[in-house]
Amino acid sequence: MEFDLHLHKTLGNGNKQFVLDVRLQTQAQRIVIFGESGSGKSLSLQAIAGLIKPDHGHIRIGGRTLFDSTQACFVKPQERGFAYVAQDYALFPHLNVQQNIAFGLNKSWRNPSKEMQNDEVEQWLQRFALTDLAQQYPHQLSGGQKQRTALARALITQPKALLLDEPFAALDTGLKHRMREELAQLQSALAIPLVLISHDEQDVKQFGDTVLHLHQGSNHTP
Amino acid sequence: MEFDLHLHKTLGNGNKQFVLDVRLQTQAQRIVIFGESGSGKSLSLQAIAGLIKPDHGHIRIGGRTLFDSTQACFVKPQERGFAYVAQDYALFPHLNVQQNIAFGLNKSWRNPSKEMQNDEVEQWLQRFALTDLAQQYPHQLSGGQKQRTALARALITQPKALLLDEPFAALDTGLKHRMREELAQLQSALAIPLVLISHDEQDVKQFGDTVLHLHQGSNHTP
Amino acid sequence: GELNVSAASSLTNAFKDIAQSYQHQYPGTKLQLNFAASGALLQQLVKGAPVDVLATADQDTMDAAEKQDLILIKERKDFVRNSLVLIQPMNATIKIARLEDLQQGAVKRIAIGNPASVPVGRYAQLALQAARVLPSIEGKLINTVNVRQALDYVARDEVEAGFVYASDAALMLDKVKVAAQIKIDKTITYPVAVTKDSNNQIEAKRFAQFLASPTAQAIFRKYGFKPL
Amino acid sequence: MDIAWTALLLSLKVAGLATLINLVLGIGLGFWMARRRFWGREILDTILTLPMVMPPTVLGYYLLVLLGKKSWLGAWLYQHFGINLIFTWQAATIAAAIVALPLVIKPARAAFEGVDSQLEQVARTMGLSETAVFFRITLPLAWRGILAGVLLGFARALGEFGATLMVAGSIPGKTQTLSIAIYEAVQAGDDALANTMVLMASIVCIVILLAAGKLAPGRVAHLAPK
Amino acid sequence: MDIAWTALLLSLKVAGLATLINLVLGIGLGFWMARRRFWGREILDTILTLPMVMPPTVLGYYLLVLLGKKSWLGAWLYQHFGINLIFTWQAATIAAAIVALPLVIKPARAAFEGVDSQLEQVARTMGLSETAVFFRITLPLAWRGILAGVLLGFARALGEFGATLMVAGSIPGKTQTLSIAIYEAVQAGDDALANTMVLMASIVCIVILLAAGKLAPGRVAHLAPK
Ligand SMILES: Nc1ncnc2c1ncn2[C@@H]1O[C@H](COP(=O)(O)OP(=O)(O)OP(=O)(O)O)[C@@H](O)[C@H]1O
Ligand SMILES: Nc1ncnc2c1ncn2[C@@H]1O[C@H](COP(=O)(O)OP(=O)(O)OP(=O)(O)O)[C@@H](O)[C@H]1O
Ligand code: MOO
Ligand SMILES: [Mg+2]
Ligand SMILES: [Mg+2]
Repeated sequence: MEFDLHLHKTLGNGNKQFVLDVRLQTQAQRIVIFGESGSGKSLSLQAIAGLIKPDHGHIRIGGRTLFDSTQACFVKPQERGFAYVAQDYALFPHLNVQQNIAFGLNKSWRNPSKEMQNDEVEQWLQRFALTDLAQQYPHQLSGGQKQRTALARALITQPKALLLDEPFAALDTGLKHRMREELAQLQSALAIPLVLISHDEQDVKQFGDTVLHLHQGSNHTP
Repeated sequence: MEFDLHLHKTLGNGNKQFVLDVRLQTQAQRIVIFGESGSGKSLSLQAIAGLIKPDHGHIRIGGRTLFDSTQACFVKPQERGFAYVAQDYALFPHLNVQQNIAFGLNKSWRNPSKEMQNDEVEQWLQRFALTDLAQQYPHQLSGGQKQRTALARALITQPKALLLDEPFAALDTGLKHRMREELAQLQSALAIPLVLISHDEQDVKQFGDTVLHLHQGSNHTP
Repeated sequence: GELNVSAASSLTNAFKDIAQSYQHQYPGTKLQLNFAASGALLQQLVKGAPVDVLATADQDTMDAAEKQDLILIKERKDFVRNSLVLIQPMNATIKIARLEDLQQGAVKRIAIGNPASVPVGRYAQLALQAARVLPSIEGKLINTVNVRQALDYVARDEVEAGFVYASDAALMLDKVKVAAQIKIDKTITYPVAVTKDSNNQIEAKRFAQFLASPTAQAIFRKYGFKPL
Repeated sequence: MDIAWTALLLSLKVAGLATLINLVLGIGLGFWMARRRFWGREILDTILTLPMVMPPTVLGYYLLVLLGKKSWLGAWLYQHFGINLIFTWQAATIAAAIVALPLVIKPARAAFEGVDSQLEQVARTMGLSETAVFFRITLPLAWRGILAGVLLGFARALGEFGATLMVAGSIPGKTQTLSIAIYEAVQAGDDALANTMVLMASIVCIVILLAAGKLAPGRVAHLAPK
Repeated sequence: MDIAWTALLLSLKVAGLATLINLVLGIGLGFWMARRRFWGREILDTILTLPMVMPPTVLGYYLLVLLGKKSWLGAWLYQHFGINLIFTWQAATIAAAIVALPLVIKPARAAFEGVDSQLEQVARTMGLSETAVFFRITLPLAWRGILAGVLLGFARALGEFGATLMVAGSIPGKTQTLSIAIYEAVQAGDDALANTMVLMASIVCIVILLAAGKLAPGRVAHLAPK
């Protein structure tokens, strides 16, 4: 089983609560999470990334157990080795584009230097048409440039899985197409699990081996 | 002439510069700005909103001069009376959804209260399916919910023009459709100028009486 | 009326008692006591503080006030005497009876008011010079900014000996013992004066005179001061 | 003990008023230095820190020079209004305010600089005046950092005694603040009284700081582990 | 003037070392209080502010009680290591550090609380250890606020004299810091010397603060008027 998920989490307090309750078992390596705004897509992805801890349930990906409430098992995000791209990019404001992209390459206590030179980073800059912007800081970027930087930063780390929250939403049609191809190639080259959140039919077509359709926090009628 | 724009602005320092140079004259009331990522769409919109001041050129909308470098005229954003929705929403983090939406209703020194009651706000909450979330803070919202809040906050002020930066990018197809209709209705009811940035063909079709097509900061070959 | 009295810190306890007796005797007067180091009192006065009566712990400070024409020379007089003593921590085993004894190796540190600014330190320095021991013990001296700091060091056993006034030693007889009375050429007297700017000179004079009264002198004795 | 209570009340009055003054001055100057770029801004910032570097007694001495009847300011005040500030609680307040001011300005400036200017811009597009933007966006978002400085300033004002002693003297019931009373008790060898008053000052301070701490919003949660 | 230079060098040594200690302690405690929720956190925060409320002289008096030969700590140090801290520049450093610590902790805590936790989360997903996240994300983003506090603390340490005087004495060339020298000059009525030294202290402080200010990144521009 590639994905074996059972996520249960209650959020919010008192007057207004949101209940996330997602179950999924599939052999597919590529999942698209689909659903209306506020249905719990981002929360599900954060749970898989280890950024939020479900109240109960389990998360098993590629046979590896990352979370299991019955065994009090919770693998920390740093040990999951997943590439996660947040919906609002979450670029590091004190680092320029190439530093952001190179961020995950070393795990030491120091950030890559401003003028760093690194072949891998160069490649990603080129692939995502960011070469000219290597020295710019996040607040000097356009929406789409931010998004591409965030994507490159996640993909460069040779992750064990890709978790992408609407990674093409801010891109124009041409770029969207190009990035989609890049992603498809990378995923099939690495043969790693991919979870993609998208509102775009095209993404569903291309990556949706399994589509997880959420509605008000759940993909099944309780 | 509804729109008469000439925006010229150089950004960045030394090694990497971005030159914005946009010219447009049109009788149309609704413009869509279209173009690849990083082509200067958001910058153009910010210039129209008065958030950045072009180095030279002029901005005339509906016969009113908002900026003219030859006359040293620059109308401040507070006096333009335009509704502006930023690409990254820019919700006020210390205010909940209904406070955010009600923000522009009074210009006093005090923010609307947390438990405020206001018919107009109620209406917009309902229209944008946010009623349940009225008491939540921005960090407790999904991407699409944030976007709708930002949109409601801008539209409620009975503006003299609408300046929207990819206002539907984070919405699912259903909502996108619904919001598009709402916007179209509002715009035609108020009969005010509308400038919309979008990558979506559908938006271009619906709102693009004139399409401003940007490429590397410019809509014309210099 | 109101009377502002600036008095040296070493007079704090005695003056508070005296003020009570005074107000008891002259109910019409309200005394406002202001305590600080004599030097600080002078600075306040120089800069125009509304002071009626000034009482310092040494003649030098009062001389300076006189030189700057701040006080009525006629109304300046000494009202009490103090004496210099050498003290040791209560349970000290080192024998010190004379200034020369400070030269022994066991005495490593001696607390003394900074002669540049603290009168008691100046007196001690005079005594050490007269006894010709100053050069040999100079390295042992710990300067303090007021007499109380010296007393405190002795009381806490941080120094082997210290120079203070008899009136200070009297405050802490449970922690320090008087090793020797130090005789010096000068007498240590406290002067009081009425200020020129006082707009209540009659009452100010009355208070200054009261300090010489038997009532006041009894209080001074209680706190370890000596009569003139 | 009566002395202690009187001194405590006076201390609260002096420190409270000084804090109020510093709240206004600190927010004003902090905001101004955060937003206006002018020649010598950093130098001004540094000069405003100088009251911290001087021993308070020395600062008090300079204040005495400035406010005393012999100075032109003091003389002017005296001639026109019959005011002599020396030996008054007002002088104590001025001293406490000056000593504590740097503690308020620096954190306030840092807090203002941390506010995302895009939010202010958006508020402007909604027709809010600069003042309204300040009170509705800038100040609330900077408030946590400002409050940290203001509380430090209050504590400092409460503890101040060097400069106060110099300009206000130590007149029981009139200018003898708790700090000065504590100092004098220690000087007079009355350790028991000193300890009691230190305890009093500490408790009062703890209570006030705890209460004031409630005025700060909690940490914005974002994605904090849920 | 020789006195002044010696005193200045000593002051710089004492204040510099105290600031270094406070940098570590302040960042550590500030971070801890910003991130761990434990019972009594706010109370601890307030108690750590108390050194500000006490007149420094009184604080020095308590320090003397704590470090002196008669205390168990002082006695233990003396018996086992032959160390007597009183009258040493190390004691002056401890005094300066304690007096300035609250100035570092509070702003540091506020700064840490202002860091967007989502950024830390994202860094964690990239496999960085907690320590690496701290040094690469949290600290750089909080740095501006921390620096404000550290600079205030340095200024305070440089100006400290009440507590220092009590525990370190005023031994020229050994424990007589510039502040103490200034104080004594004022007390001795040597205004000229005092003014010179105040000027010296001010200039040194201005230079150091200006230089240190360069360590802070500029305001993040966002949409700041371009
Ligand atoms: N901290 C929180 N407290 C309370 N409710 C929350 C919190 N965080 C998220 N929610 C709610 O959880 C729901 C799901 O949020 P989520 O971000 O997963 O939506 P989404 O499916 O990603 O939507 P979108 O497409 O708009 O991004 C939303 O209704 C949101 O309001
Ligand atoms: N402060 C700045 N300094 C330098 N360059 C900047 C700055 N702000 C924006 N730019 C550059 O200006 C260009 C246009 O930015 P803009 O945000 O207008 O793009 P956009 O058309 O909105 O793109 P997107 O669709 O990706 O949002 C980008 O290349 C960006 O890098
Ligand atoms: O009484 Mo004094 O003036 O502190 O020696
Ligand atoms: Mg989402
Ligand atoms: Mg854009």
